[in-house]
Order: sequence, then C-alpha cells, then structure tokens
Amino acid sequence: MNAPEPKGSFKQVGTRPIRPDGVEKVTGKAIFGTDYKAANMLHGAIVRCPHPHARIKSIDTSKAEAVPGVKAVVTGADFPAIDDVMVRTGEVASSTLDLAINIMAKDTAYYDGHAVAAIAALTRQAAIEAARLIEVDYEVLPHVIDINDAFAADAPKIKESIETAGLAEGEEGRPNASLKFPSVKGDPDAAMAGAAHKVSGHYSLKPVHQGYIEPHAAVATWKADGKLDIWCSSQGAFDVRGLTAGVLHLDIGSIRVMPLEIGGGFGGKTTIYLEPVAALLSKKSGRPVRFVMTREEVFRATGPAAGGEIDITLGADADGNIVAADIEFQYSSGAFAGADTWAGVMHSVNHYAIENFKVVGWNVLCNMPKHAAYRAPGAPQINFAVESAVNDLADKMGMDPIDLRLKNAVKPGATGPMGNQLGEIGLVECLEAAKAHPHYSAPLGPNQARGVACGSWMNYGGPSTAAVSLADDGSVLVTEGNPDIGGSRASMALMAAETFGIPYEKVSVTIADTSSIGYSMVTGGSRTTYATGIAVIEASKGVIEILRDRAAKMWECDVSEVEWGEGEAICTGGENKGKTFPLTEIAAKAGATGGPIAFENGVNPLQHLPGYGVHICDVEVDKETGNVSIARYTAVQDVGKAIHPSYVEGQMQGGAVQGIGWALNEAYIYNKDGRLDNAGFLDYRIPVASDMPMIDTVMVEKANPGHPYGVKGVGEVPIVPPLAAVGTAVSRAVGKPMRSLPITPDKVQASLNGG
Amino acid sequence: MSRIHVTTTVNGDAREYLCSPNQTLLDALRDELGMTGSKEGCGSGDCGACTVVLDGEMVCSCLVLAGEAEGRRVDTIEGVAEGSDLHPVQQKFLENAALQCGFCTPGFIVASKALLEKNPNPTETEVRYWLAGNLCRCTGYDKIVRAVMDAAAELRQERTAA
Amino acid sequence: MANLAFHAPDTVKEATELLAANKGARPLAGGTDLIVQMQSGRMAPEAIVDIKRIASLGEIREEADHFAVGAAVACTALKDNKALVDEWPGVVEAANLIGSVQVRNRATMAGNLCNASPAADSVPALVAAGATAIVAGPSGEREVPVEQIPTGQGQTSLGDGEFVSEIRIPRQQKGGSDAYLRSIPRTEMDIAVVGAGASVTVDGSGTCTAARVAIGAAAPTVLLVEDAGKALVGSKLDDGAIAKMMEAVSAACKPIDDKRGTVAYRKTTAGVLAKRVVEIARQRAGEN
Amino acid sequence: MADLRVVVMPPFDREFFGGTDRFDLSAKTLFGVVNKLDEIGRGFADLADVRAAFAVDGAVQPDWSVPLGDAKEVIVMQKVAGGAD
Repeated sequence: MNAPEPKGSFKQVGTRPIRPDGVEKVTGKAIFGTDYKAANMLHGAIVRCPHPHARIKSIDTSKAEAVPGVKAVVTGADFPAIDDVMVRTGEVASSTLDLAINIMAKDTAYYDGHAVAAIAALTRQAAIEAARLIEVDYEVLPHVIDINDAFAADAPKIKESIETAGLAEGEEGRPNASLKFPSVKGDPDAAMAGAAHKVSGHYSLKPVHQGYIEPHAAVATWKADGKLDIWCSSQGAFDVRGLTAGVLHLDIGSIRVMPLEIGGGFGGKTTIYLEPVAALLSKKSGRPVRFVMTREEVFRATGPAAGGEIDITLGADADGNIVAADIEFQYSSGAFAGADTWAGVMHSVNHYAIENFKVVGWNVLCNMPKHAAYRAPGAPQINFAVESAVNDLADKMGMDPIDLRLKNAVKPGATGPMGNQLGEIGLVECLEAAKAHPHYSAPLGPNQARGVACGSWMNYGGPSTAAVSLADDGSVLVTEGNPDIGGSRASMALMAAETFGIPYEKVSVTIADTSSIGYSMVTGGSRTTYATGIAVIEASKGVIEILRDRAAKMWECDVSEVEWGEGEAICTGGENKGKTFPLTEIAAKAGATGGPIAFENGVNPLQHLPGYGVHICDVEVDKETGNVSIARYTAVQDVGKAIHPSYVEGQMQGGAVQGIGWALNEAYIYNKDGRLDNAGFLDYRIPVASDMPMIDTVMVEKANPGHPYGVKGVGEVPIVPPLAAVGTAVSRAVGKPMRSLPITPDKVQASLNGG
Repeated sequence: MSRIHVTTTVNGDAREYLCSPNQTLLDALRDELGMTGSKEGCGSGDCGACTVVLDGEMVCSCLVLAGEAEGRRVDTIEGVAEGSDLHPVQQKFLENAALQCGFCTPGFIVASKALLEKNPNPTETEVRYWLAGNLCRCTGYDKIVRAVMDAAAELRQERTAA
Repeated sequence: MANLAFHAPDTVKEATELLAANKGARPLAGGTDLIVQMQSGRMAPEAIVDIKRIASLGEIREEADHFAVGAAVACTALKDNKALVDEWPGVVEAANLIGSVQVRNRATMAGNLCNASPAADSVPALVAAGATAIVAGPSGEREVPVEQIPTGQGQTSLGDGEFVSEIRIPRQQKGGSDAYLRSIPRTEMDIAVVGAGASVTVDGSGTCTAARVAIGAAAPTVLLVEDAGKALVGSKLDDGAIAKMMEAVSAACKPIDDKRGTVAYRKTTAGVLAKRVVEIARQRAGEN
Repeated sequence: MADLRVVVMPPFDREFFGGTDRFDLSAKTLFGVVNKLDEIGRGFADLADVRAAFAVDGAVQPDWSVPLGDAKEVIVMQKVAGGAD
C-alpha cells in the first residue's frame, strides 16, 4: 500500500471546511428515509406479535382486507421458502435464514414486536385500522428474556434448532447457547496460581438500543418487468440490495437501491427490516409501498445491542505486570444467533500484552429482537468488566491506574489476539496524553470521584468503489457508494482535493445508487474514511494519470516528461520544458485530446489498524437521592490522521455520550409477561443536553502507514471506554463497587444505604 | 372521517389544508403541505425533531392537532433562512460541525432561534436546559451548544452594530 | 375514531354542552397527554373539544383572595405573572418541570391534574398550596380541592360533561412560601420517580404556623400528608420536627416497584425531598 | 512454492479441523492455502472469503493472488463485523 505523505505537507487534509451537504441539512431540504414519497404510493402498517414467544396457529386477514382503501395484505406465507442463502455483505456473509424469519414470522413469533403480517392501504390511517382487524390465533409458549434465565441448563429451549457450536469433544452445551468460543493463550491456570495480586468480579449489562433519531423507513416499487426499486436510508445500499435479494430469492441485478440521507445508524442500519415487506406488498398491489416505523416499533423490533453477564479474574505480579486473565461471559443475541460474542472475546484483553489468558464467550438466545450491530459491537460490554477490574487492581496495589496500564499496554510489533502483528498502534501515546492532561490531575469537588479507562476496536477496511470525473470547467466530481452519516462527504472531498492539489470547493461528492457505482461495503466498522478514502484517492490518481497523458499530447512530448504538481501538469522535458497546464485547461481541451476524463476503481484494503482510546470521567453523586451527574469528561484517542478534525472530534464526543447513557440510564425493560415496558424515548432514557458537560477531546495522530494520508478508523473506539470510566468513578464516589449497568439512582442509593 | 378545512399562516404565507380531526400539525405540514423539514422521531413529544413555532412559542408539532392551527401562525425550519441567506444559527451549526447525521438538526435550529429571540445572552446551562427537549444521538451535544453560544454572540454584535 | 369530531367552542357553556352531548368527548387543553394517548391508540375519543379558544380560560386573574389560573394557561405563561411567581414560586417551578420547553408551552396545570397521573409534577405543589379546581358542568360550577380531582391512576371524580375550567390558588400569607422537588434519573424530560411539595408559613419568631406537605408518585394518587404538616406546625422547623415530618412522609408512601423506580427508593427519597422542600420553603418564607 | 506453517485460529480450528490448529503445507498463493485446507476440512473454502482473514508473516493480506514467495507463516483468523456512526 502507499507510503504516508511526509508530515506537515498537507494543504487540505486536516482543515475544517463546511461539509458539502451542510446547507441542505440546516435548511430542512435534505431528503431522509422518512421523507421520500413516490407517486401514487400506498402506506404500509405491520401487525406485530404482543407475546414474547408464541406459535401462530392461524391468521385471518378477511376483516382487514374488507377495510376501504386496503390494497394488499402479506403474511409469512407470502415469503419464499426460508432457506440458508449466504449473502456476501463485504465484511462478512449473512445467512438469510434468520434474517427472513426476523423480518416476518412464519409459524412462530419469537419476541414482543415480531412482525406477523403487513398491510398496504391508500392512507396510513386505513392501514393502521386494518392492522388492528387482523386476527391472529396464538398459542403462547414459555419465554426467557434475562440472560441468566436463558443460559440456565434447565431453561426452556426457545428454538428446537439451537445447537451449541464450538464445544470440545463430549462437552455439554446449553439449551439456548448457540456458541461457545474459547480463546486460550499460555498457561492461565498456572500463571493465575502464581500471581501476587488478584482481583475478581461479576459484571452485568442490559441490552441497549442504538437510539438513532430517524426511524426505519423504506419505499419499494415492484415494476411490471419484475425489477424492484427501493428508496431507503441505510448504512449501505449495496447490502440492502444483497440482503433483499437473498430474502426474496431475486437476482441482485434486478434490484436498484437509491440511498436517501440517513438519520443515524450506529450499526443498527446495516441490516434490513422493511424492504422485502414493502416489495411484496408492491408486487401484490402494483403500486409503490411506503413504510415508516413508529418509535415504538423501532424499540420493539429493531436493534438492540447485546446484554452481558461477565465473570473476570485478573492476576498481576508484584510489579503490576498482568500475568493472567480468566474471563467467562454470556452475551444475548435475541432470538437468533449473533456475532458479538466473537468480538467480545477478541476485544477483551487485546489492548494488553498478557501472556496467559483464558477467555470463554457464550452466545445465548432469548426472546428478544435479533440483535444488531451497535458501535464496536461486542466490545463495550467486555471492556466494562476488564477495565473496571484493572482499576480495582490499581487500587489494590496502590498504583496509578494509568501507570498500571502503561506497564501492560500493547505496543507496535506486538501480536494481537488473532495472531496477526499490530503495526503503528498508539495506545501508549494515548495513555501518556491522558496522564499529561490537566483533567487527570485536577482537584475534585465534594461528593465527586474520578474514573479512567481505555479501550480499543479493531476497525476494518474492505471493499469500496469510487469514481472521479472532470467537468469541462475543471470541476472535480467524486462519486461513491457510502452513505454520509457523519460528514464523510467532506472527508472524501478533502482527500480528493489533497490528491489533485486543488481547493476543496472545486470538489463535489455524490453518493450514488447501487446501479451507478461499484460495490461499496456499509458505512460502518470505522471503515469509510479509511477504505472508501483509499478508493477516492486511487480514482483521483487514475484521473491524474489521464491528465498527464492529455498534457503530454498537448505539449507533443512523452508522458514521462510530464509531472503532476499542485493542480497542474508540469512539463519537465522537450521544447515546452517548464511550462504548466492547470487542471482547468486540460479539462477544457478534453474533447480534443481523447474525450471525457473519468476513472473508476474498486479497492479492498485491509491495512487498517486497531484504534485506541483513553477516557477520564468525573462524576458527582447526590448521597441522599443517588442521582449521578457527569462533572467533567475527557476523551483521548489515536485517530491516525484526522482528515476533517471537527468530525473526528464529533465521533469521539458522540460515542462517549452514548457510552455514558449506557452506563447510567439506558436499558431494555421487559415486564413479567415478556412485553417491552419502555418502548419510547420517555422511558428509554438517552442523554439530553442538560445531562452533559462539554466533552473535551484530545486527538493523538499516529499515522497509519496503510493509508496514503495516515487514516485510522475513529467511529467505534469512543463508545468502548466510557462504561468502565463512569462505573469506576461512581464506585469510588459511593465507596462500593457498582458492577451492574445501568447505574440508576435507586441502585446508588441502595448501595449507599448498605443495600 | 369528516375532514376539517384549515386556513393558517405558515412562514408568513397564507396556506390552506384539509385534515382529519386526529391528524397532527406535523402530519399536515409534511403530508398535506409537503414541508418535510420538520421530522418525526417519536410522535410523542420526547425528541423535539418536529419543533415548530406556533404563535410565537416553540412546540412539538406532533403534539398539536392540525385543526388547532386554524387562524394561527406557524413558523418552521423552512422559514428560518431568508431566501438563500442563512440565519446565524444555521451558519454557526455549519461552522461548528454541530450536525452529524442532520436528522435532529431542523428541530435544534428552530429551538435555538427561539431561545436567542427570548434570551440574547444565554449561559451554557441555559442553552442546555432550553434544548433538553431536542434529542441528538450523534454529537453528544458539545458542538451544538458551542454553535448556539457562537450564534448568540454574533447576533448580539449585529444588534450593537445596528 | 372513524367518526371523530373536532370542536373549538368560544364559551364554557358551549364546551360543557358539547362534552355532555357525547360521553366519548374529551376536552383538549395543551394536548400533551391526550394527543399522545390518541396516537398510541390507548384512547379513542369520539369528539375533541378544544377549550383554548375560550378567552377567559387563557387568563390569570389576580383576585383579592386567590389567583385564578384558566385551564388553557400554558405552564410557561405562569412565569410571566410576577405576583404568582413571588407568592408561589414552588407551584410555578413544579409546572415548569413538566417535559420540555416545547411541552410546557402547551401543557396546562388543569390538564396535568385531570390526566390523573400520581407522578404529575404540578399537582403536589398545588395540593401543598391548598389550591382548588373550578369544575364546570351542565349544572353550573363547583369548587373542589385539587386533591379530590384524581381518584386513581388515570381516573377522576369529574362527571359527565364536566371539565376543570380553572385552578384557584389562595393568595400567600405573610411569612409563607413553597417549593417542589422531584427525583428523575436525567436532568429533564423524565416522569418523576418521586416528588414532594411543601408550603410553610413562619411567624416573626421563626415558628411554623402552617404547613402542608404533599408527595407524588408514591401512591395511586398524589398524597396530602397531613401528619407531615402537623409535625412541623408549632416547631421552629428544627431537626427533630423535620425528622418527624420525614417519618410521616415515608409512612404515608404506598408506592409500587415499576420501570421507573423501586418501593424502597420512593419511600426513602420522598422523605429526603420533603426535607429539602421544607427547607427551601422556609428560606423563601423568611424572605417574604 | 512456499513451505508454510499455517495457524488456524478459533473458531475454524474446531469448526473445520477437529480442533487441530497447526498445519505444515506448501503453496504458491493464498488460493493454494485455502484449497489445501479445504482438503483437510471440507467446506472451509466456501466460507473462507467471507468469514476468514489471512495474515502472511504477521501482515493481513487481502489479495489471495499475491505470490507467497518465501513466506514462513499464514494465520487464518475470523473477520470481525463492525458498525459505527
């Protein structure tokens, strides 16, 4: 891959221009998933199961079909036979087996909110009315929601098909465990036995929702020629296309997905819920069909992230070197197998150089929606236990918690838990920056305490495509396939401008539909600025090669005698030596030198590096009411090179606040009947502006040699450290360990009152 | 269901629409008038993405019935900029990168403008409490609060200059 | 919902007639509860009677012996009435803890009362203040103490065709003031996990001559804890009296465990908040 | 032909190779490695491109066609799904 540019040579990268799509978004003109309307479209409504687990004995749609304005009704029976189609979604393959059932139940509903039927009608009103008239005869089955209940050896099996993968010869599985994933290094038992200091604890976390403010929405139109058009907001139109094709057994080429502006995803919009349903209703009715979820539907049927139950013991020698880690945990994944357990194991102790560890992860199914990716999926939960335990170890040894981490931090050249070598990683620099930050040594007020934690995310690269073309006036037009969730158009424009050596304003960026650009994996996995950025830079370099060739023609010299400078071709030989052609002039002459100038290419870079962050949190606790407030917060992170620093800071601040919400307030709460009890923003409490202080950020820039401008992924790392940083701060203020999230006022008060 | 004929003023323009008695002002704006700048994030007044100004007071348009707007004045995000001239709040949101996904942004801008018309010199705490009814999941609020404080400073300068 | 009708009468009489004419009719003030319940399908009224076009209900009148707050007065508008803020700062603060600014620009104290939630923020403050509600109905008006309006979660003592047209708050006595506090996990936008309101009057010597303490979200309805007031009257609001008051409050609590909090938390915190509001009210009273 | 030590990380060791996680084999490129592993653990090749990542002498190699030359070690690891912003 390309060597990094010499430091300090950047003219565009590292500046903070206004994002290209900014004006549209501050004036209300941007068209989001919930805003798109198709001519003559119908409105959809979904009938959802009110039970956590039930067999569907029969569905009577006759009354609903009789409602004036109702044009089509579908149930699970209208979907193709469920089979196991592997859909390549770039990063991993998804099986449509679970996905299809999660989108529309067939014979069994697995959670409160599981879709069992859908209606398309002339008005949303009529669709909702008709939905209430669909009669479903349920046989309610035993349910398990809490991880401990679901993991019990005698738990009711929520699906006959569940088998525990990853067991050793003759080892017993669990009724609802789909996976046991052990990762062992060295001789943990012997090392633990010999450890001078040990700390142990049990940590609990509830499932939490991604909490994007834009509900899921989609419009689909099934055309007479059998082709399907979809307009929706997602983290990846190509994967919406692939997954929809897999569920409906269609050719990928027959589907075109138009990406609309996306109102937040955080991983939760890397999958699909509505598109195949809208498509089938459109096929039946012959008209476009639109779905927009209510907030209640979003909570009951989409997301959430895994809850966890974690047992951990850490052992250190007399000098504070962590010599052994023994961790066993269970993650929930809803009623279908999930992937977070892998990531949980891989992100448990990968930021420390520990020679002996045993980490065992279990994936446990329960009667909840199919869990979805949430920002560093699987990492924050395990990190809460590991970093809290490291803080306990520091307390026990009377060591500064950052010094203890510095002693054990992974350094460049270390071997990661997956066996591959870690390159230019920046954990040590982050820890040093945190220790040097004024916050870390600032005096605390009454009833205040401080917590610190670090964390990592592996990040990703993967497939992306970009095209760059020139207009006659020299305007540079970048086309890419990654939805812009947090300012990525600005980053792409900056990288293209840097490559050409032209002003940012000369570059425009378009996010194309799935038929107008090559495959690009989701905007997620902290991959977009890295991988799609490389695609944009490579496409720009391709155009520069064409520009050199065109200039050579105009100078009647050999292309080897043409160099590319800052936005212009320079002749280095022959009679025109020293002459220059600005990009604009070459573009103007394109017709005479061989036609339009454009270059498209696809890349699949995997020279990404893990990202690391260190967070410092001060809390203040009301010792009588148990209320906790965040007094001060600082996030330090190795960001490689910040292309647009404001949006990198924004990722750090937003991730930190999501983590704070997870630590203090957010949780899925089910009642005894297995129904979700807080399916709204009133009782699913995400942080509000008055809950938060300013979030101070420190960007440590340790360039990634695997990216031309040194980019490392930044989006996911910031949600990893906050849980332990907040939890440790509250524990110290209370004087007792607070190891069960969320740390609500009643838990704090009970702990203070000796509960 | 019998439809109600409503005559109202939206961003200074006389507008008419037909609505059902149970339809919200938000739905009327988005579906009857095609003004999709105001967003629905919750439909229960908990997220503020649908914030509009009704007779001079900011409200959640999802908690107003469309029929209530008869004879009243409604100001929405579409009316914040004057032609192509952005309001200082909008400009400062851009300069401070106070939006990531941008879905909550219209509600924040309408609410922030309403604040600065009532309180030209708010403290950070006043800004945070005034905006507590507007949820943002992307930014952690830091850059939004800075943008509003910047806009307040600029508007104060404009006043003194004028 | 198919035949839902929308009315916006100009007079209280018309409003009561419309409400009396249809058992399924509901009055609409701020709508911050009603519209949410309609949208979620939890309530399907047959007719909506918007009372905000009735001029008299949009006013705050300062009478010799009471403030008359019309049923359509938004919570934020209370802050513009200086006399009310001076005499009953706790009531105004309580009403301005509901929801967000957007919500308080619509929500009314009468609506907060008639929604009959035990967690309604303005109600404990109104009860502590000794406020009454004017109930308008087909047979004219009647005046009842606010604590007698809610009879249970979501249930009121209002008869057919009746609605609360006005909240009356007595003029504050010399040396008297009030306060309201609640506990919520966040700083805004939450329903009270538990709340407490108090009004106290102290004489020149610092002796408490009158006191009313009310708690919210600690029982099926907002509770007036008479024993708590009694524990304070005649004392100098010393630690002993405060401790007795807190015991009375905790004893009166009949809370439940739910998604917002535990029984233990509500019992303990009700006492803590009662102590704090009495202290704040005493300080304010001293300034009167 | 490079003579390689191939290290198979969990879960593939148990899933395809009966718990064995070390193999010595020779191959020209990663395509060769995948094919030889598939002979030992049937079905591995079908999933390799979407579920596995390969590190050649410590560095992740996305392009299977790159000649392995005199490389010594190939590590087969599980890809990790992500989701940000």
